[in-house]
Amino acid sequence: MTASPRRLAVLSMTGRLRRGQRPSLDDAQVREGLELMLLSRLFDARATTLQRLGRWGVHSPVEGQEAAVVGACLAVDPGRDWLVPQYREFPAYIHHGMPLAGIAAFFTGHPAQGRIPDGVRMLPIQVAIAAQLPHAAGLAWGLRRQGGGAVVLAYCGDGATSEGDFHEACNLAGRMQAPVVFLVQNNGWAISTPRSLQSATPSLALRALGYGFPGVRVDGNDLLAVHQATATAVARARAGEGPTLIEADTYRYSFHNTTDNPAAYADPVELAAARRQDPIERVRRYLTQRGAWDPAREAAVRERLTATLDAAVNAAARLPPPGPDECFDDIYARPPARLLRQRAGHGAPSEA
Amino acid sequence: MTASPRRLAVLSMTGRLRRGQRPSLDDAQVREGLELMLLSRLFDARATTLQRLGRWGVHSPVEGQEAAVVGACLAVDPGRDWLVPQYREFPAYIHHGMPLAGIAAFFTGHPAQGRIPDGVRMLPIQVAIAAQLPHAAGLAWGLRRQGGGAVVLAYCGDGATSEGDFHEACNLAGRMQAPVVFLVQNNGWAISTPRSLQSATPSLALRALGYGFPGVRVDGNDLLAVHQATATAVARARAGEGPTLIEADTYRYSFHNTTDNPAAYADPVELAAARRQDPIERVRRYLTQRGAWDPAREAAVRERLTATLDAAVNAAARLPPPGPDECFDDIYARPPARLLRQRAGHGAPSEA
Amino acid sequence: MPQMTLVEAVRDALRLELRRDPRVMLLGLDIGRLGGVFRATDGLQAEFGAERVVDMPLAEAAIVGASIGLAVAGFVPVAEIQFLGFTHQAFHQIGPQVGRWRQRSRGRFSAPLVIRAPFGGGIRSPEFHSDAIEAQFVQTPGIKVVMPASPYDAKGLLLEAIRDPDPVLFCEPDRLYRLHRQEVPAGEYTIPFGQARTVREGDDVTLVAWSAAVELCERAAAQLDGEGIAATVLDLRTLVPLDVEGLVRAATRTGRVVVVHEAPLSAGFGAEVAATIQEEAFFALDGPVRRVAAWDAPYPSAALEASYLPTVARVVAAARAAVRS
Amino acid sequence: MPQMTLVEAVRDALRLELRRDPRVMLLGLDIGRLGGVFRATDGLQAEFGAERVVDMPLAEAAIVGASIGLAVAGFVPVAEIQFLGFTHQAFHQIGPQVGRWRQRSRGRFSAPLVIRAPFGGGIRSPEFHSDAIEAQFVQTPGIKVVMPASPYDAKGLLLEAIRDPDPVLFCEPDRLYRLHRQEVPAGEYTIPFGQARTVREGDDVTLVAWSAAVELCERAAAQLDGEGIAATVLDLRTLVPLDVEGLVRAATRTGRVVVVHEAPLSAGFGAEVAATIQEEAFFALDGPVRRVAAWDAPYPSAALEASYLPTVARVVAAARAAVRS
Ligand SMILES: Cc1ncc(C[n+]2csc(CCOP(=O)(O)OP(=O)(O)O)c2C)c(N)n1
Ligand SMILES: Cc1ncc(C[n+]2csc(CCOP(=O)(O)OP(=O)(O)O)c2C)c(N)n1
Ligand SMILES: [Mg+2]
Ligand SMILES: [Mg+2]
Repeated sequence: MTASPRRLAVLSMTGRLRRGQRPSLDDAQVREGLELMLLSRLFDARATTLQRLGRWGVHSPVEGQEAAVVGACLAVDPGRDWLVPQYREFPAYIHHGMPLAGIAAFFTGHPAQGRIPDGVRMLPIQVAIAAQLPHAAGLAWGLRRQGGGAVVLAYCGDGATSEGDFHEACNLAGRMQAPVVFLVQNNGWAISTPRSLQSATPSLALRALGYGFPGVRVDGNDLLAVHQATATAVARARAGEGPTLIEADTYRYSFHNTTDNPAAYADPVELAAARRQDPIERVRRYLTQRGAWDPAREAAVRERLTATLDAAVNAAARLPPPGPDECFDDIYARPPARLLRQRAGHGAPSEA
Repeated sequence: MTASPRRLAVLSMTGRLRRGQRPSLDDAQVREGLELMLLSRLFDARATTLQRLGRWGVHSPVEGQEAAVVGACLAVDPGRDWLVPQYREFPAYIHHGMPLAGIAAFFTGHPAQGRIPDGVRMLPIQVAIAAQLPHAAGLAWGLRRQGGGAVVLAYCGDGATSEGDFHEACNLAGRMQAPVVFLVQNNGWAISTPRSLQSATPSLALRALGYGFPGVRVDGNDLLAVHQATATAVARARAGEGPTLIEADTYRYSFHNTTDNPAAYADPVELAAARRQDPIERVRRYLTQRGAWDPAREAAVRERLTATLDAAVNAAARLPPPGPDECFDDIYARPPARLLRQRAGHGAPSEA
Repeated sequence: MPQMTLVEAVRDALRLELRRDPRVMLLGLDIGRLGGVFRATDGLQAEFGAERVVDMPLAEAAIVGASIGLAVAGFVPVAEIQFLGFTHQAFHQIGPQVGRWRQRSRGRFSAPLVIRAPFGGGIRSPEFHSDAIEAQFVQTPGIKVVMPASPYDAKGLLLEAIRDPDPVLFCEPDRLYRLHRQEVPAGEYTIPFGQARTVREGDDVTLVAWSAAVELCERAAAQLDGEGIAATVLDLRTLVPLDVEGLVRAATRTGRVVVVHEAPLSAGFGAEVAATIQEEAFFALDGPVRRVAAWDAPYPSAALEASYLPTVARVVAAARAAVRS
Repeated sequence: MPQMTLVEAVRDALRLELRRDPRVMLLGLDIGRLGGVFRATDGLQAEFGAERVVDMPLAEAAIVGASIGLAVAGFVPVAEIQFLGFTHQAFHQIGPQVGRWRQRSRGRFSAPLVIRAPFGGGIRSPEFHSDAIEAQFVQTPGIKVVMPASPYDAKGLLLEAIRDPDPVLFCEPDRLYRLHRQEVPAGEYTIPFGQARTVREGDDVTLVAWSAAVELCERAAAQLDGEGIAATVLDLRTLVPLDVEGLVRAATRTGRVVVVHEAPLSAGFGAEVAATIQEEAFFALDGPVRRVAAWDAPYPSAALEASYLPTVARVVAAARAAVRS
């Protein structure tokens, strides 16, 4: 049996370039990445607080996985490429052009939640695990048919790789040489189910062989490693060489979502070990060592991000409550008469 | 990317043992295999004729794939192990204890079709592609929990490997270290869809890596190769070491089933080449060279098999036609009152 | 006007749309070189190429799921699921994904795709091939459900379906594929959704059906005619949208209604028809809306089809009982 | 007698069966150490071990499909699908496989398994978590469909379901999981399938419901009482088998019926109830059977739940209209 593929790593724990590695991002780009990662962590904290206060709905924090999300999305071009989310990729949505206020509206349970502005090349978040992957394969296939070199970046989790949809999508993408990058965030958990109970395979990246395209494993807490692997995959896809599967090994610091109770199942020792590999801290050290970051700058950035976040949260809170009719909106382009009648009467025929 | 795994082959085209190979079956066992293969081909011809005459239902011939089916089933013990069919494994059902008359009854469309005698460790044939594989994984998992070393042999086709069920079943089997052998008959086609359009992977056996168990590729027209690979996999499973995936490369000589028209899509040159690798002829030569087979023996065997077949076909034809009520049978152990009422009145309430 | 069978009418519609609109593409199992297991797409790959008429891997959820993605890219996918029974393998991509695509994106995205699927009993098919599961799709809002019963309707409704901006499940009765020929215009025409077709008129009883059951009702009506019972036969054509007005009109006219379908009785779409009619036209009814359906049993093996499916005799008996009441 | 919430009653039933019958095993997502996302299996893995209470890979079709295989091996699997909406991912393993297992094998094999699934709206869950798709399983014969509405019933019906030799879909209303406590016997007891429960009696109108809608109807009935309208509330408990006699009895007594459910109107199980009542008790009805249901729209986002789901006000209005007619 083939052993697990070597895990690509670029940065050491202390934020130094590993021997023989060169950064695939310049300092300004890494700084952009760090800002997204910081925003993400601020957002997690805010969303959790607001959920606890009953003002926001269920939230799935990115905490601990920021490098895996951001490293990948920095490798695609929001002006050209498509992003296909699962749900745990908040900073990628921002990078791809989704307004923070729209995301905040989503969390208030407001029906405007899913509206992605025209021109933002992103599909709605997907609650049904792995269901977005066949969409991503079809979208990438369609983009290939159109020419133009656009690429799809599709995210999912380690749990998602057990679903039939993961398989069917990967196989189709391989068969169609579709320009798609499947980015698996292996965060160690699917709710309470550890990666070890999800599959006996030593690495999810090995799956790619069975679909006829490359599988790559990266240190998912290493922004530069994730970026490098994704950039390589994106270049391949743009060149018409088809999909790549990337397994980014990372760790979920917090609960699965705000309804979860990890105390029932998670191992504090394992968590403490993971926290020592913090993806943000590593980038902070890297930039600091290069003279491109310092506490003052961080304080300024945090202040700016917090203000942005405040504004978005407040805007969402000020949204007029949806009208009762809005549950009839956007179902059909040409709604059946019966639905129009239900809307008009707000009552089944019996109640008219 | 890993290249396709080496293809295990034991017999040469002329039926000689390849260098360094030893037969995993003695001559008497190979003869048993050859008889099953001959019966299978007689059955294909008969079923096709009867279908053309309108007396039998749709039939999917095994022709060309006899070594892949028989080599595998000879490696399991009908008195202990379970067989999980798709639908193109006729001789395996016979070997596992299914009476020929029962199979004949199946083809007359008689409702007794699916009845597998008590004690025959076989699931009903499965028309929904790949749907049997999660059953096989669950059954094997259950057998492991019970101890006793029983093993499951599950068949499917190359097309089936594209279904989500294939993936979910393999992954579960790996996770549970379930004693199951997944035998993929890669016969080059899923109806009219060639293997090349099914997946970009160079070998379906590579899929196993992604589930954490061995994948093996064999010359599926080589009875001894298929047997050897399956026997190894069965031994592994019995020893508690979990599943194996075997890809047996073979070729479908004939139509997908009796409603199909391969003239529309199949390549006669490819077919002619495949026919030159006939699995039966190879075994015939092997045994003849060892002095264990000759034309007189073959004639006698054919006569006996034909008589058996005649008897089964006639028995099925003599079955009393099913009563109109039989469509209510065997739905529930404790049928709902409404169904009983439908049965009693043979009419919906309206018609009572 | 050319004479066409139902399957020829389907093929004709597909060809016209492939010619008219470069965004249209077909995808499914064996639809290319083979031309589909019923030959509905015969010759189309040769005419339009393997990029527009695509043989897919054996994975129904991927066929439907990829269609959503193709639609986002700007294509108009017409997916074939080899038999309606195998939409079950794609169920999670149909109702929860296709049906909610517009809602989830708040109108940003639509899913202007068609899922074609042959189905229905009476031709001794293997298991699952006959399953009439249309009602399940009516319980998943966001999808239109179209059930043609004649060559003319098949073509006009399929052209409408491909042009409709909403997702459409288009169920083709395989028993009728080659049963009759009918005059079908050679060019383009569409039949609007939600308008039932009055197949024949009569004052005594209304037989409501869709798809292959319409043919059954026509035969039953002919027999009832011989007994002096004049039946209206109403072909719903589409279950979503449902022609509630058409149902009420016919029920009001005849006062007696029998609904006929091939699916099992319980929670079949006949229940919706009966419930709707009695809700909307209760005081015009002379008696209950009656249902003739398959039993609450899975589709049986070939030798038992005849005693499982609704028959002319059962429809006639129900109509007689209705008229007597 | 102990007081239990509905989710505690479910847990109690599971524990009793795991103790009583060594063949019983639980499998599902996160049911082990976490004890399930609603804690329905809390503590059971600790008591019975990880071989009998099994955390599964994230693959619904494998959970259901493996249950069939486990049943063949002699186990009695109780599978949890995390939310009923995700049975769609396993749909092809439920209706066409579980539901036909006995028929396909001509009685050689049975599928004595239970599929448990929480569902229902009103608790601001994410997409799919609220979907009430029970009618779709009624259209797939071979499966029994059980919909408890109270702690007492949940325990008795679940014990019955596990012991029933047929496959059972057991839908648990998550909105009611912790809403009320009720006296529930500590030991074993079973409630037979197919017998509706009369929750309260009244002569003016019958409100028919199942699962969480029963609670809604109780509130509506209380309000109607204040207006001088006496309502019977009938809890169907099981959709398959359906208590046709119980429906006819109540309809005959009150002459007016309102069916209430959380699923969309069209082809919801309310249609079956209405169709059946008017078929079986037409001349006892004073007016049409009315339906109060969700709209023919996908379940909306949290902020719109209240205007999507049936409300007490809508039930009361329908009952009033029925009584006036
Ligand atoms: C089809 C489906 N099944 C079950 C669920 C319930 N569920 C929500 S999140 C989750 C775990 C997902 O794990 P993973 O894919 O690793 O993503 P992560 O949450 O770790 O980012 C589950 C089982 C679901 N949303 N969809
Ligand atoms: C789920 C499902 N989809 C489609 C079909 C229709 N169908 C019947 S056989 C077949 C091809 C199967 O190919 P393969 O798995 O290679 O097996 P083979 O027939 O070659 O033995 C298809 C698509 C089916 N029976 N089940
Ligand atoms: Mg995860
Ligand atoms: Mg094949």
